[in-house]
Amino acid sequence: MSDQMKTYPVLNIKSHSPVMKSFYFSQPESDIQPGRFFNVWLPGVDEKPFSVSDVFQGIMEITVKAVGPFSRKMMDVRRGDLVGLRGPFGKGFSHHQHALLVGGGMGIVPLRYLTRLLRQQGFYFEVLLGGRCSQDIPFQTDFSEWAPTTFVTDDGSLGYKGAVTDYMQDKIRESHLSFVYSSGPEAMLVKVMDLAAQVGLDYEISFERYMKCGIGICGQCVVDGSGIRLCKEGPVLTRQEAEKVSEWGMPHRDATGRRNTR
Amino acid sequence: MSDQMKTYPVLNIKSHSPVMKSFYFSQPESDIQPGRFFNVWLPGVDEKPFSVSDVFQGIMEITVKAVGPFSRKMMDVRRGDLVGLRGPFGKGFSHHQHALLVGGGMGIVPLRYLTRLLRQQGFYFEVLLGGRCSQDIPFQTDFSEWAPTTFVTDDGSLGYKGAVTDYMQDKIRESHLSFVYSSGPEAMLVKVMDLAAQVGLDYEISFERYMKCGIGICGQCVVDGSGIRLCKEGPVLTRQEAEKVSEWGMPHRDATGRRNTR
Amino acid sequence: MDELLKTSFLGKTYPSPLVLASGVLGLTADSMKRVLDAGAGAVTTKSFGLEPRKGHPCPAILPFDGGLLNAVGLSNPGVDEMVKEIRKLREQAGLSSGIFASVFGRTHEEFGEVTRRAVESKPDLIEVNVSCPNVSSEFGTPFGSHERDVEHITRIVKKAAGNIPISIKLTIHCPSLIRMAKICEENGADAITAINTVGPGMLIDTGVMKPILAHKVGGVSGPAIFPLALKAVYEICGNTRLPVIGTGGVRTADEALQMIMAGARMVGIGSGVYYGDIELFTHINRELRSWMIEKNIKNLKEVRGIAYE
Amino acid sequence: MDELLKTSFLGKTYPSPLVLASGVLGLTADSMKRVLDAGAGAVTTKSFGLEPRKGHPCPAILPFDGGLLNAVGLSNPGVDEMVKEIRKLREQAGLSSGIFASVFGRTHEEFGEVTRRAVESKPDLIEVNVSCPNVSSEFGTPFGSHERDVEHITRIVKKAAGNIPISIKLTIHCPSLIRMAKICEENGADAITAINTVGPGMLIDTGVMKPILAHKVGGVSGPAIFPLALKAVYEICGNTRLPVIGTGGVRTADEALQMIMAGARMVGIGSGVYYGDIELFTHINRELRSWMIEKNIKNLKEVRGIAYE
Ligand SMILES: Cc1cc2nc3c(=O)[nH]c(=O)nc-3n(C[C@H](O)[C@H](O)[C@H](O)COP(=O)(O)OP(=O)(O)OC[C@H]3O[C@@H](n4cnc5c(N)ncnc54)[C@H](O)[C@@H]3O)c2cc1C
Ligand SMILES: Cc1cc2nc3c(=O)[nH]c(=O)nc-3n(C[C@H](O)[C@H](O)[C@H](O)COP(=O)(O)OP(=O)(O)OC[C@H]3O[C@@H](n4cnc5c(N)ncnc54)[C@H](O)[C@@H]3O)c2cc1C
Ligand SMILES: Cc1cc2nc3c(=O)[nH]c(=O)nc-3n(C[C@H](O)[C@H](O)[C@H](O)COP(=O)(O)O)c2cc1C
Ligand SMILES: Cc1cc2nc3c(=O)[nH]c(=O)nc-3n(C[C@H](O)[C@H](O)[C@H](O)COP(=O)(O)O)c2cc1C
Ligand code: FES
Ligand code: FES
Repeated sequence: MSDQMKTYPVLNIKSHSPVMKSFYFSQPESDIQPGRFFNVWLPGVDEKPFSVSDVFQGIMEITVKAVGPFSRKMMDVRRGDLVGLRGPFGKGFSHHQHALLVGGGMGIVPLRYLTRLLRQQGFYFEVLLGGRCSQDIPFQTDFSEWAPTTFVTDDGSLGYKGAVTDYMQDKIRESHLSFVYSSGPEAMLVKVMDLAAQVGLDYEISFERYMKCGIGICGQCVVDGSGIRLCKEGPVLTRQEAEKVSEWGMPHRDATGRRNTR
Repeated sequence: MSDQMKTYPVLNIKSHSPVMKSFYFSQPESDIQPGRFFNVWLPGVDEKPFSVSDVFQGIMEITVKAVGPFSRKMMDVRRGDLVGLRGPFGKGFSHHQHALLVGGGMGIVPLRYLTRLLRQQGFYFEVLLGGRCSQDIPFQTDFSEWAPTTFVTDDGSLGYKGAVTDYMQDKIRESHLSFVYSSGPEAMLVKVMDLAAQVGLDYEISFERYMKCGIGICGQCVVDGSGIRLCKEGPVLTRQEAEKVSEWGMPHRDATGRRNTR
Repeated sequence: MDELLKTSFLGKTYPSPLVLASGVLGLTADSMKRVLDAGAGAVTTKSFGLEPRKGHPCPAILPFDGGLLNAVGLSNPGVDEMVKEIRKLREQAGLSSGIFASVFGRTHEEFGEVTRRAVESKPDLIEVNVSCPNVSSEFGTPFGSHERDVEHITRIVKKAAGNIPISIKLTIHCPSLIRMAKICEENGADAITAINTVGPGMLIDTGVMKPILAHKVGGVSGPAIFPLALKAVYEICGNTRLPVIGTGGVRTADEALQMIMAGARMVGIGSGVYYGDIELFTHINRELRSWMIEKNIKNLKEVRGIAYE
Repeated sequence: MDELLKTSFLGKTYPSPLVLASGVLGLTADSMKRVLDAGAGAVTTKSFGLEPRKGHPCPAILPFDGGLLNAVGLSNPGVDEMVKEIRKLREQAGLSSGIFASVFGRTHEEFGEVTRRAVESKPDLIEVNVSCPNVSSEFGTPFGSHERDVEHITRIVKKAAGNIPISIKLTIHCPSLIRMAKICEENGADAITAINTVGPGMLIDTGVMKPILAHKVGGVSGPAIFPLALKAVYEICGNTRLPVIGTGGVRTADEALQMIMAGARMVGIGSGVYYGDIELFTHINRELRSWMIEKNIKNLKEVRGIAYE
């Protein structure tokens, strides 16, 4: 069973920036949809959730940005090292025609794999990606080759200067885009939901919460207003599901289960 | 799993004699071959192995003769009572053309069900059944209707007087019979093996030993000379298997694991 | 309320004998509400203490072929936060719904202190987790293994709980479970919850050749422990008069019935959520109902403890 | 002898680290011979005592989803018969094959008496079953739960065994397994076998509403107890210098490796025979060999105890 721990050798590593790397493994399970995630175990360190950034010809890729103790340790992982993988967990994106993909920061990761699959199906879609700077945005060439892609950065080092959501409104007014996929920082996602709702568009959005078990029992990732477990019914929620949740934009619960700022 | 305990209501009961009854259950499992057996649990009493005497239209029959504490208690079982059944255990008879079925005493039981299946396949076969007296031989009408059947009793109350093995030699000399099935008291089986070997006939014989687990782990039913477990590789053995065993005709091991008479 | 399944327990009546066990989906009001909606007669909160605790690093919950290992390490947001969540749940779910608050302490006195604070949220029951095997390296072996500790904690919590009933949650890892249950009874416990996880146990990854759980060892739950839990319930129910919440490895209506026939008043389900998800409560309720109708049983108390001789 | 798998244990060398655990197929010479032929490095007899015992009525062995329950009740043909079977096995299987004789007694002294008689058959090891949970109603709780009993029995058996090494078979149901193992070490044990069955546990048939086992309760073995056994082995190996026969729930080469990485010298397999039949020994040997070749490991001692930190 994929919920049980198994270790896999790292087949290859690719650096995107000094603080961002992709790791390649032979594909552990067949049923990997974009948006679903794996718990990644670094023996002796910890185990944390990471989206799948690609599956291609039996090789699975995950992409990690160093933001804290665990992800920094990931930067030291070498080819051949054994890493534990459990998953795929959760619910991923479904396939829709004429979509706009809106990604921010590491939220870009699951959209990368989604892009491959939408393209395989011959669907038309456009992509809007944002980050603090150019270095923050992985897979630039892939996205640009695969679909009409707009980049937006805080510092203007790539594409437009500003926030992705500034450019989203124009895009979704274009009549040929009828669906939104989004993934990124929650402040951005809250705006995306708003904008989509304004023009009555349907969407699927991937959210993040602190996760412990990944298998729907510890209760750590449950969001208020719904009882939805993001590790099980999420991380990708439909518009209907996402609108039930009352805590978007609020401080997240930490490892104790408390909301950070109370 | 059929190794786990499940209780079934007795659907019907048929008396063959004051000390022999058949019990009917809805068929617990599909893979029941003649010669395979069930462990029958009488709650509060004990659990003992019994062959399947018939499976017909989703109803399974077992046939019990009162010989001791457990089987006597079985005579008190009423329609609707719940009885535990685990199985089918062990290896049964395979199907051969032109066979002679030689049964003695309660060894007749598995041959009854075998008869149904051989007939269904349109095979020619003959039957030779023995017992102390007529009452000792169940299913007389069925056997007689289904195949050329010869009865032999110690007291002559049915068919010939004598022992089945006295009549077996003639039968197997008849060229159209080329295989022997047998089941019954071990003294008889030893003779059957001898006689079959004399004319070079192949056979399958069902043996009985004290059994505890039925699932091949307690070691109670292992026969010397081979390590064969009668609950798992048996109770039906091929000629090749049976000839390896060195203890036929010796006193059986009892519940302690000791041979009775040492 | 469902006439067939309604279950009276310590003066209240619940719509089902099924209880969500502590530690599973019990962190927030909305999470527990969802389980009540699915058909649980009551829900137990995650065990909480005085202060927030992060618990152990991950992997902390690990499925294996026979069940689950867990070494969550009593991570919890602390009594203040949990009191808020319990109040919120009470508001959302109404007075008739069953809310059990599970408490633990690092010292005997802390058990009393947490209980005093927990009663502010007016749970139906204070469940006293003396038996978590995951914190032994910090606290020594669990209190639940020692008769003196259990005796003392029971008295302290009983006093602190005022008129809210208390249930002591026991482990099989003690010299005599029957004696332990009697000690609870004699010292004022109103009920017993049996059992907590077993072990702890360990699993090793043969690739990296190290224990998998960050805490190395974790308590065993799920199918693996069902016969152990059933036997514990049978023993306790046969030897005390306390109502028992029978918990451990239940995944099916048949197993829930076995617990009841062994004497359980209510049936706890924790790891079952992993095997049958939240709808497990709905399914088991439905199957219990069908079974009762078929056997012409009007209330489960007709078969409660019937296996005991 | 297989160079990869050969395992030295108490001065002898066996062709595989796998041992048939006591109570499974261990009644007769021919039965054990078959298991040796399938690839076991050694076989352990069914535990035997002074007199023949019928044991409990059936059902005595009961599969459930997580493993097996058994309450065989130490049925055995008695020491006289078993000495004959061990001798016969020695003749058939040769001097190099591993034969472990498992003994039990109803009193401390009986352990000594049975051992004295058992050594006549020259087994490689006397395994001392102080921990069977199936006979507790007759003998009180198993000796293996009490440090004084284990201490005393170890000394008595050690003396009675002469120059044949002894292994004490432990249960997890004792106040401290580490302390128990140290007591064995200090009192002359040459090895430890860990673990015996867990519990006991119970299963109830909801049709007849009664416990299924004739003895009502039985010890749990198989997959359910693997993490408990592994943790026990890890603890004992980390805290004593005694070689350990790691037993409990092993069904796969990966699990056998986990036992070895936790420190086990040999790996016992009992219930595994139910899951993988007698060929399980052949399969696990083959997979262990492939794994070693792949990892370029010349002898399992290179990874023995490697998980311990
Ligand atoms: C479904 C999901 C998919 C993710 N996909 C990716 C991805 O593809 N690439 C990537 O770089 N990151 C991804 N993350 C985030 C990643 O899990 C965190 O960056 C990582 O856990 C940080 O751990 P740390 O020790 O390095 O940092 P910390 O200093 O511990 O934390 C940094 C941030 O990560 C969050 N975080 C820490 N632990 C967890 C946890 N157990 N569960 C969720 N969030 C946590 C913290 O709340 C904080 O916001 C994903 C998270 C989730 C929930
Ligand atoms: C594979 C197999 C199939 C059988 N099929 C039938 C059948 O179809 N009909 C039938 O009436 N009988 C059958 N028997 C025999 C039946 O199991 C015994 O008659 C029954 O166990 C007797 O138990 P008791 O308590 O009535 O008698 P007891 O007084 O205990 O014993 C009477 C005889 O039965 C034998 N016996 C007792 N217990 C067992 C046991 N656990 N395993 C095997 N033998 C035992 C004794 O050795 C003795 O020979 C079969 C036995 C086996 C092994
Ligand atoms: C992930 C997890 C966390 C748990 N946390 C707690 C806890 O905080 N307090 C407690 O008393 N029991 C806790 N338990 C034990 C369960 O409440 C229950 O007693 C045990 O798991 C046996 O039941 P089950 O097999 O139905 O899970 C936890 C169990 C699991 C699996
Ligand atoms: C049917 C059965 C009978 C057993 N009989 C004995 C016994 O006589 N003596 C003993 O020391 N252990 C006995 N055991 C325990 C096993 O030797 C072993 O310690 C335990 O079952 C755990 O290992 P396993 O999971 O591989 O079976 C028995 C186990 C089973 C399943
Ligand atoms: S992470 Fe445990 S329930 Fe979602
Ligand atoms: S009856 Fe147990 S091995 Fe055959």
